[in-house]
Amino acid sequence: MISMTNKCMQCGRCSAACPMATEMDLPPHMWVYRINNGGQSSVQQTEAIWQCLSCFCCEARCPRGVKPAHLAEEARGGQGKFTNDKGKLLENISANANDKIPRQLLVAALRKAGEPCA
Amino acid sequence: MSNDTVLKMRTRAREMLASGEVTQVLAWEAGEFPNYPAPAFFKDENACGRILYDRFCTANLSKFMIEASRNEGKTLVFLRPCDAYSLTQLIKENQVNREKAYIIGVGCEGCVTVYEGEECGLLESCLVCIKTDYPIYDELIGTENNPRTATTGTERFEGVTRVEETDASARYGFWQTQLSRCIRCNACRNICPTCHCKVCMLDKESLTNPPNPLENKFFHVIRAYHQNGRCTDCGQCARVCPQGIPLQLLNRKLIKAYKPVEVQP
Amino acid sequence: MPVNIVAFCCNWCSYAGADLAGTSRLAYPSQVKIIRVPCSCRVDEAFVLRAFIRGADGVIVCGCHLGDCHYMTGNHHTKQRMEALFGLLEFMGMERERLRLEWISASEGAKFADTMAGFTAQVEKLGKNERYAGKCFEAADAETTNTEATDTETADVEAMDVEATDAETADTETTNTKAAEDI
Amino acid sequence: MRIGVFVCHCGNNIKATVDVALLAERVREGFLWGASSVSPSVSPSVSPSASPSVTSVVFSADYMYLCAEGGQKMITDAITEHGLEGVVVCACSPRMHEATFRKAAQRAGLNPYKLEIANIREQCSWVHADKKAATDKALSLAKAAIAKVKLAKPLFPGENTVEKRALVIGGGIAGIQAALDIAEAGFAVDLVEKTPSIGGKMAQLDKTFPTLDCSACILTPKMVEAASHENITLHTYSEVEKVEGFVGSFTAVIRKKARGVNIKKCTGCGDCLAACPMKKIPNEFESGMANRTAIYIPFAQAVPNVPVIDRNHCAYFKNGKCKRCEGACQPKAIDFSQEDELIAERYGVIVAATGYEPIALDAFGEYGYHDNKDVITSLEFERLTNASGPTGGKLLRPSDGRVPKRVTFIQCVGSRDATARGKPYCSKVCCMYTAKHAILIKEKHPETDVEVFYIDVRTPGKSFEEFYRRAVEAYGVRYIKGQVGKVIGENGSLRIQAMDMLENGRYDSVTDLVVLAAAVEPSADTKKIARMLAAPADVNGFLSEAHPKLRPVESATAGVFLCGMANGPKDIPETVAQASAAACKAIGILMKDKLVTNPCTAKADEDLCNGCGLCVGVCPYGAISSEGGAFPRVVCVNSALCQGCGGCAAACPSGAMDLQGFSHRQITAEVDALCL
Repeated sequence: MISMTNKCMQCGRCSAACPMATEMDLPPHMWVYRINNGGQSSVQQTEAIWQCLSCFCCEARCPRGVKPAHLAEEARGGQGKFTNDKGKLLENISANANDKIPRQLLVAALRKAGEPCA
Repeated sequence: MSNDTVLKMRTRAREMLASGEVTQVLAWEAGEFPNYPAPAFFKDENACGRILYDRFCTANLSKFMIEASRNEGKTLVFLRPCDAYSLTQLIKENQVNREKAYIIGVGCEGCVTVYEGEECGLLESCLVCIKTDYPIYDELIGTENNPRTATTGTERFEGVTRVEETDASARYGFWQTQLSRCIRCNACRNICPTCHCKVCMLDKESLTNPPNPLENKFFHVIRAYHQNGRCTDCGQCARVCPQGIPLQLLNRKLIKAYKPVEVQP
Repeated sequence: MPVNIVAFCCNWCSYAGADLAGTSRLAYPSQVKIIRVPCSCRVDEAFVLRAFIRGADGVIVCGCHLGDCHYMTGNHHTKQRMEALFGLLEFMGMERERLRLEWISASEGAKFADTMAGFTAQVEKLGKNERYAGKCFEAADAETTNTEATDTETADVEAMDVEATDAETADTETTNTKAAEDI
Repeated sequence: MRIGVFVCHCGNNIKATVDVALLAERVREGFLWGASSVSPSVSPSVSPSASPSVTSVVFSADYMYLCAEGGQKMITDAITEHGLEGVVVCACSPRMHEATFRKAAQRAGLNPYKLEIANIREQCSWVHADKKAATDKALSLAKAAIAKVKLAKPLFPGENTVEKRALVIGGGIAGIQAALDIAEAGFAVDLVEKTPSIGGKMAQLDKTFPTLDCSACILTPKMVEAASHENITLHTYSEVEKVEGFVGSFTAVIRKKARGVNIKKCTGCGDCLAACPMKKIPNEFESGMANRTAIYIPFAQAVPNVPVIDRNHCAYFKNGKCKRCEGACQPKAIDFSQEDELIAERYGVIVAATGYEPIALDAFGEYGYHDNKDVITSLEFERLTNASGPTGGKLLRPSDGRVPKRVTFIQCVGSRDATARGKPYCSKVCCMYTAKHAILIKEKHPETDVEVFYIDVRTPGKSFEEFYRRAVEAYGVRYIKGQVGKVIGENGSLRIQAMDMLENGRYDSVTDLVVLAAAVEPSADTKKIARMLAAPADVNGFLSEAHPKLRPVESATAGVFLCGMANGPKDIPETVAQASAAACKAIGILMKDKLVTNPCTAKADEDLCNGCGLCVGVCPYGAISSEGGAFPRVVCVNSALCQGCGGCAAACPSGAMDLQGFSHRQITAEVDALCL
């Protein structure tokens, strides 16, 4: 994945399009920049990669074909860490799913629970 | 190929020779061996008695028209449907002068192969024959029994697809054995109507030394490829091959895969 | 033994594409050797077969994209001819992967380099061409008379040399410029 | 035959991966042609005189820069000194210096076609890193070139007349400038323009950077000059349909589409425009921001100032009623019966100035271009600020006609985009015209806030940077390094969701007008015209120049010249410069009465040809005809028409037809040498 990050020209469209960018401590274009410069480890400490909703808006907008969402997913290392408000690890996500939860959130949760679907 | 067709052919030949409309007649006559008639030119009427036409007349007369149309006067020629297709190709390639040919299409019910004088079944090209009309003629004799009754419905490209379906090494094996039997007698090239180059590029005197299988393969690739888009599938090459190599498969493969050059605007 | 690839490239598009691959320093295997022809329609079936006889293991014919040919319709004829020839060779047992027809434009340097690398790998997988290789269409008689020639390679080309000199001197005599030893 | 081989170092380009000295030696080794002695020295080494019948490399040398003065002198000296009958130059691509080296050989008295090039730079040293492999390959390529030159026959170019007339396709500033320059040199020019008036995109512009002089003021005089120049024939509302032939004798068919108005009678008074009932047709010239009638003149200063009937919208042509325009026309210039007219004409040269289009923005939904009237492209903005535009030059929002309090510019919309929906290249002119737009707004409405979202501001021209700084410093335009993620229409104004890279945070703002700097692409039928001219086009559809640095205004197809945006994104100064350059190149050919033709043409051997005619159908130029009526016929090649493609030589089964310079024997010898 690293080789792909040098295609980024830091135009900022991914962060501009990202619905969560305002809450993130490190917006998408920054973590692509960090990963490209070898800052893989520091990216793993950030909250941002967990706030990523896997909506792929960033990847649809990127003019260079960089994939920030996939980079975040790889940075998450696939360990399932998705806690509800009481900090309890939510095990069986698909069981608790009901149609009131926005589809988007479900996909993000599944991806973060270490069950990457696509 | 009934008897009265032959009689009509003879009378017609005599008439045209007598009237001077044609200076010579190209037809078949009895050959050296029984049931093995040979093409022949007839210059005067009383020789026309020897004109012969039966199911053993397998030779394609159109190639002889190349030199026939070079001397003065018209030539009367009797053509079966497959020969007529060959002649149209020769005319298209400026080898035969249409004005110098008086063409009579003769009815054809398919010719037979002969092995040591014994008749043994239809020629391969007649088995799969689809040519029942005459693309070019001035007159027709005995063609009312066309379309030929002897069609056997074997699909023309069946042999080709059978070889195509085997894998590369099997195909290689097949042609390796077939073509290693080739003795390079050039019969296939000399009989082929569209093989009429003045000096054939394969005509190098050093080729007559003992042929090796690789040389045979390239000889036949080139011979077949040079008829790409020109071969009228008359089947003569396979018929005359003394070694019985299924040469028509090569030409039919090219015909089957043939796509004309379409130039988009 | 590394495989040997002969590439016929048309001067206006694929040869220029090869040059662009060069100026952009896009490496591709050195077994690929390029022959420049004015147009892809100049490639004769004799050249393709000659390459295999002389030891090539893969032949690739490159031309302009259909419609972009500098000579208007040249590549349409190439397409018809090469597809027929490749189909016939495949029908006679040659591995189809040894033959390739590609349209590469003057601005597709990367495509040229990738195509050559891909084709070389494809031919390497097949290995040396045994089925359609070996001595053939030799001017056998010329070899015997040419005693002082030392190694076979020289003899082989000497034969051609003798053939060429007499062609040059005897222009009128109908030696066939496409004579057998040319194929 | 005595052959000389010269190996070029090309500075380090070849020497780096090809052992040039070893190559110069090995080409002389006896493995090929009996040259026995090998003297391992860098200096040119000479072998004892070889017997005439055996071909041998009698001279070989390597040199730092063969194409330079010294290198060429070494070749000419060696030819005379050693009586060389064939020369092989192992250097860069023949497409670069084949002509140079062949001229050098000619100076030394050797027929230029007895010199062949082995391409050991672009196709060897630059693409193979391993030194041994590169040297072996270079040797193999050298052997092939030696084999080819051994069988080369001397060739003498023929001649062909030059039609003293030029065809310029495209009536924008590029076409106008080229036509004027050629006409000034005294040659007749046909200027063909697809739309009803010449002027092209430049006529739509308001001001031009960096001097802010008004586009119409500098363009219209040139348009009038072109229209009135005695050597220029104007074909407006016309398209080129077919082009045949080659440099010096092209024939082109021009379709003059029926205007419905007789140009000679019409005085341009405009009464018919007022009379026309169809008033609601979007005017292409105003980029759809204003309407026009069915019978219309595209813009006020149109040249020719004669209306055109738009047959798709004219009531008469659609349902045969209404002839109001005819009624209103005193000079009776309206003529419904007018038909398309086909003009066939012969030309010596052709200049392609087909111009550009902004890309369609359908794939860029995030900017809401199609949903909000106040999201416009830069070309539409040009019409807004243009005095002759739909709002008379007042900056008013297309939605409610109010003056915008804030205007947002978004750069690189579709440009610098390697994905399928955009263009990989930079469109070169947007940064400058956006700075211009910003200054124009600030001049008229200093209180309006102007912000520009950019990736990089590129100002690569004379006084471009100063112009951009003036926009920032003197006019207070805010440049934000970052991009816009979404533009959402909200109760009459537009909300921008963007990223400010330097603040490293979200930047949200509400604005009144958004201007998108859309990427440029070649105009609609550039591909069709490229096909017609058999001129190559690149992956993005722009017409390719023969050499990016050394021959920027010539197409690879001889006699075809390129200028303006047809060849790639460029601004007006460069376009005009290219137009004059293309004109100068064209004049270079038109001045000549005779053109040297390519001698590498096909030739039929009468003894072998039996007139089968398989070659006749292959020739795209109809250069092959069969001589003599009766049998046996033989074909013959008209070397004036033959362009040397070689299709006939490959089609001939007996090898009777051969291509000089690329004969059967030569290419077969190359194949042999490459496979040894």
